[in-house]
Amino acid sequence: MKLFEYRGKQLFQKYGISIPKGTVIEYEGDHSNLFFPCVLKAQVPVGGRGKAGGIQLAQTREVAKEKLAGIFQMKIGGFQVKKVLAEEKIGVKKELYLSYTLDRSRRMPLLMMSGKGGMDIESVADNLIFKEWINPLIGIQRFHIRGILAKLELEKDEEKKIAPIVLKLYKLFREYDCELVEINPLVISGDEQVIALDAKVIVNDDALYRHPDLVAEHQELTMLEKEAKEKGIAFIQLEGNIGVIANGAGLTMATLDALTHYKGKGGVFLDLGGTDDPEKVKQAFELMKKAKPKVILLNLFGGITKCDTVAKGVSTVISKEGIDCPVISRIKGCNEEIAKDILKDAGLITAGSLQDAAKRSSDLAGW
Amino acid sequence: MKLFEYRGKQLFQKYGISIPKGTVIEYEGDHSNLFFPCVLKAQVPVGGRGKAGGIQLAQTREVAKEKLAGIFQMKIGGFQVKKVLAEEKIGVKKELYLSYTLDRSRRMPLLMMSGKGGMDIESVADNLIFKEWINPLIGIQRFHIRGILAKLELEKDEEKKIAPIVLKLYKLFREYDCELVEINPLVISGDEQVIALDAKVIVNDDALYRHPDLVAEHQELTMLEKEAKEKGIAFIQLEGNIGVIANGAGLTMATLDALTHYKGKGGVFLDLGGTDDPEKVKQAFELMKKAKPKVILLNLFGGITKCDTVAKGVSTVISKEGIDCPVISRIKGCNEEIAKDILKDAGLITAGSLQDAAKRSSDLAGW
Amino acid sequence: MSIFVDTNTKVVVQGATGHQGQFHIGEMLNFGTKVVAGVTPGKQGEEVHGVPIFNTVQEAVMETDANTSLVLVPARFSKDAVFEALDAGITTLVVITENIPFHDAMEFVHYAMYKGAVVIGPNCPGIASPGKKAKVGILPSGIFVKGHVGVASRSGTLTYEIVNSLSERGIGQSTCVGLGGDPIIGTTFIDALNAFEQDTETKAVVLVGEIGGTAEEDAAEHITQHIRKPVFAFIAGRTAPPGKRMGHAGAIIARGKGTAKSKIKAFEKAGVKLASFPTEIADLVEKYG
Amino acid sequence: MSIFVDTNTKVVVQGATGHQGQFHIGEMLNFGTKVVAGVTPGKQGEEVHGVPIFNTVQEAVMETDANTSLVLVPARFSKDAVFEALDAGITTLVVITENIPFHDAMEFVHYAMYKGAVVIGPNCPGIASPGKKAKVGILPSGIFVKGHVGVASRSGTLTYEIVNSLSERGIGQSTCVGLGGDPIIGTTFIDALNAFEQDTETKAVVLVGEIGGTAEEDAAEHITQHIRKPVFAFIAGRTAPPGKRMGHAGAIIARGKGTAKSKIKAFEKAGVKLASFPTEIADLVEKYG
Repeated sequence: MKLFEYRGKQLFQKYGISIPKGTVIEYEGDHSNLFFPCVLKAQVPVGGRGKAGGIQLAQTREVAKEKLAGIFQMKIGGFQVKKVLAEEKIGVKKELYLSYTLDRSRRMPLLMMSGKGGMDIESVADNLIFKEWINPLIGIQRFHIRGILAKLELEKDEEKKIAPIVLKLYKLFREYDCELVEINPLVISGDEQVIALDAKVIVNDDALYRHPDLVAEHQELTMLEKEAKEKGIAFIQLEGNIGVIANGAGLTMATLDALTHYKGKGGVFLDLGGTDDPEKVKQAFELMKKAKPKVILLNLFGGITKCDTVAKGVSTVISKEGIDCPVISRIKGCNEEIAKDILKDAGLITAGSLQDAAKRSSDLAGW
Repeated sequence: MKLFEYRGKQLFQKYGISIPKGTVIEYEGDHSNLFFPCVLKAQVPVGGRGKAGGIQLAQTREVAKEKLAGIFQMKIGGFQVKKVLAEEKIGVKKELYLSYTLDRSRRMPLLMMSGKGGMDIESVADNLIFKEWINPLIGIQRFHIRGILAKLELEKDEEKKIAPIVLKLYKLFREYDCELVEINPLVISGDEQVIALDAKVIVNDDALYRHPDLVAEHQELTMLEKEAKEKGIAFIQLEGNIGVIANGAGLTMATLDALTHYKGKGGVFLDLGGTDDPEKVKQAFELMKKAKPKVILLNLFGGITKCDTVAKGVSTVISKEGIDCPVISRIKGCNEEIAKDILKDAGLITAGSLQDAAKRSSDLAGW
Repeated sequence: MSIFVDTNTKVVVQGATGHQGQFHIGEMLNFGTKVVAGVTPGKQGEEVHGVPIFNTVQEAVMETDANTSLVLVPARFSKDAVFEALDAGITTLVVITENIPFHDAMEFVHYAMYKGAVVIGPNCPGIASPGKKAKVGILPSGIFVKGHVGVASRSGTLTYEIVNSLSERGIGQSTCVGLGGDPIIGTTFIDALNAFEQDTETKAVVLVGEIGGTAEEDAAEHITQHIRKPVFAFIAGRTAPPGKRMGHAGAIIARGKGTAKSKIKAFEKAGVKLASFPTEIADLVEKYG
Repeated sequence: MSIFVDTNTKVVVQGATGHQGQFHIGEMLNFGTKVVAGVTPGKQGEEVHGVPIFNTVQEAVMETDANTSLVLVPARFSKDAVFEALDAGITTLVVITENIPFHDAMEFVHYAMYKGAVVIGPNCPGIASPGKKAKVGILPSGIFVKGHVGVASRSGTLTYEIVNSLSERGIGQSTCVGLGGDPIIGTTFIDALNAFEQDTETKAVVLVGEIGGTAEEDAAEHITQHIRKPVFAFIAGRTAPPGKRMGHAGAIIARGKGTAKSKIKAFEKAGVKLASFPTEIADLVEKYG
């Protein structure tokens, strides 16, 4: 779960990492706590808001009102701005980059720092990004911090002030089960304070149960994706118009890929996973219908999930509610024949192979 | 550092481990907080106080006054009673044993539990003591607790109440850098509470700097041993009358052993360690004089510690303050000849071998 | 031979008495696997399909000499279960459970290294060697045929599909190992490749990859340097947009890393033959010989 | 051969620029040891006896291929120093520092196992192999003579005395290793015995034990089962009373365990020849041949 900047900063504060003085504006007319000058920052779960005009400076209340009105109108990366963070303006002496992520290859937290803060880290040259791997059996140690800070060519005094931040951020990262915590930029201010100007915090969804203080918000999801998440269904909305249902994430992805091969474009990714519960299949299919795809492609390989279970779930929905788009199915594996019969009875088109099914779906969708 | 029972119980309380209601009596006339009936427990840093009469029940204030007067007169295991813990009497349903120690062979904390609480654990049959080793890389886990409790044949309900105590005691053990924490007995009371009736806590001296809340008291040391500790000298008072000074713990022990071989008896163990500082040698020798041995045996093997440095330190003290007991020395290694000359000038007897020195010291001490 | 499991494999199932545990103990026994024990705290003395249940893994190991554990316990108890198995001396662990917090997985993966043990998973379907009649996991038994192709995969069903199409063509498998769909897994493509390279029974290797992370890129580099056997691959997720988790926690293009394009390019450079559709793997292997 | 150190040993000294560090770098160089680097944070670019100083062990290892570390840093920084060395790829560590908290030592000893590294100490004088001109530690150089007796000891000076008396009789040493006087140490008598048993240069082993713990009893049992070379021993502390720490943190009879009597009995049962006085070891070895 990606936290909004202001929520991430609340966690920073909890761990003793300094942040700019600020206030969260919940709606356009909420000006009471404003101070001037201030920086108005749109709270959206995506990057690039600066370029999109989501960050603006206001010197007076007049200007702030006008700018807030504008920002609350914005959609950035597809997300309507619903909250704005107003912060004091910090005089910047140096900008640094500081983050912890997971290194999947080494199976360890990775600490990264750079003297080039304030820009997209992917655009910073590799030799200007310094790395320390934190073995999970020992956690962060003084030598990690000492080692990475020595490479940043800071003043001794700056090192002393930054070292505790590096330590505290690791604690936050570990204790809140984060996938990512990033401060970009971490600034040394004109008056020699070390302040986190931005906050990017992504908490591992699977560990949210350990953090009841974090209300699951999932700002980055669409309405249907949120509904699916609540129901425990892997459901993702994409740009295209063909809805794909399959069992297993890999198989679902492979089905989407097959569509692309035939110039079709997936609009929904719906993975039934390992369920063999007709009720869950029914819920999933209903969700698919709500996404209003032009064609639905059902691709099953039956194992633990039996083909007929899925077929029954699908046909129940169709017979009850009808369906206003063609459904192409490709069925293989456990109880394949029973399933095919059920689906034929429900009026579905059955294809012989994934290639065949993908081609027909793409043609029907007419992309 | 061995904590007094009442101090250990304060730590238990801090970690949420229930203890009997109680009050510490600082001197004989300190009756104001007493309640009745109560158990009066002499606070001494050694075991066996029960047999010595250091634990007594008082039903009334009258009786308590009388018994307190008695207890404050006691010396138990050589230690004058200076504090008494008065506690409520707990109705006991079951007595258990629970401890964490260091397993030196496996280099891990060892959790031990037994259904035979309340007696000296060394007298409990091995097959009634259950063990779990806690790997320091992972710390205590649920499975350790589940595993050991399953063997104790407790009621499900009792298991549920005891499990958190096992966890909390580990936390105390680890966070306070303990060598030992022991609850014997841990009782299930008549009203189904789990209560620590006793507390034995030994904190690793070398980690005391991490625990500023624990004032170094070292109740188990003699006055001279405390003085030595403050000066950073390894000094131990023993039962005999020969003072042994050597450099290195192993060599000092071996010197004591050699005395025993010749029917002598060591009265002081003084290890100069790896010092090559004449001032420290002087302090050590002064300390030795304060212990008033009948004979002093000085055994040196010079390496990093040079023989002449020690010789100089010793002769300085003797020439300044004199010495009222014979000093036998045996010198070997780096700058041996210079050292022998210095010591001969100071009137010391030099022996050719450890055996020779030990024999002559033992004869002089006339044990 | 085979990899990670063989005729000496003796399985203890952690989480044996639940619905999933009972079902898969039966399936594994039918496959021929030596399932020797189950563990469910408080159920010592019970049996599942004749397999004795113990309170602790330690007791199970002492009584049955189990050396391999199948972990089916819920996510929030999995770290504890893996630690328990490792401390009890289990040397191969197959962790089926999904939704295990990543930090938990990192800890137990490294603790397993300390113990010199192999962890397969988490969030994986397990491992099966048809020739050795050893299946530790939840893979459907019917799809396997004994043979000489080694399969290592980050996905489940997709792999069944591929294995099934191999079997339908008469191309049998030495061992099929599901590595798991999480970002943090114990056994990687590189580990599986090394094992297959050593395995005299394996003549060719099929890798089933997907978007997310750099496991395929790492594997490609490793293949160039250390693997002499032919390698075939399929990569799922060519059309996945960045920032979306495609069903698996590990299948996500994050911060510009983990695209199918980069993986395909790396494999091509390493001489790995790539399939465009899952069942095309069988065509490629057949053509190869 | 020799144990734990040899002609390939390249030493980095952690805590190189302090008084102790400077002195012992000189002594080790004089012994012939390849001291290739020192580490003191903030002193990169300096030199001690011509040995370059680095900020971190990682940089030292990258620049000099150091494989062995001598840890001389103060007790409260030692755990960090050991972790740093292990993560930098150091495979043999000699920890001289005393007064390291036991829990710190337990953690780094097990982390070293995870890394497959050898830790000698803490609270030890180090290790010396006169034949290989390799000394890592603070043992006095002058006492050693090249030869075939392996010495492993829990004490410092007492060992110098014993080694010196061997040398005076013309009995040389293959390797002399001080294991340390703490209750928690990385390399035990058993580890040293196994290494000496494998070492073709070692013909006999001398163990110098003391009261506290059961290291000698464990060793005795191990000797009976696995060690074919003759073993000689001296045990210090026969007259130590229970509950007193005899100078070393590890030399304490606690809870009825660790008496000299029990150790002597165990060694006698294992056929180990015991000396009553330190220098008597030389008599016993000489008599043996």
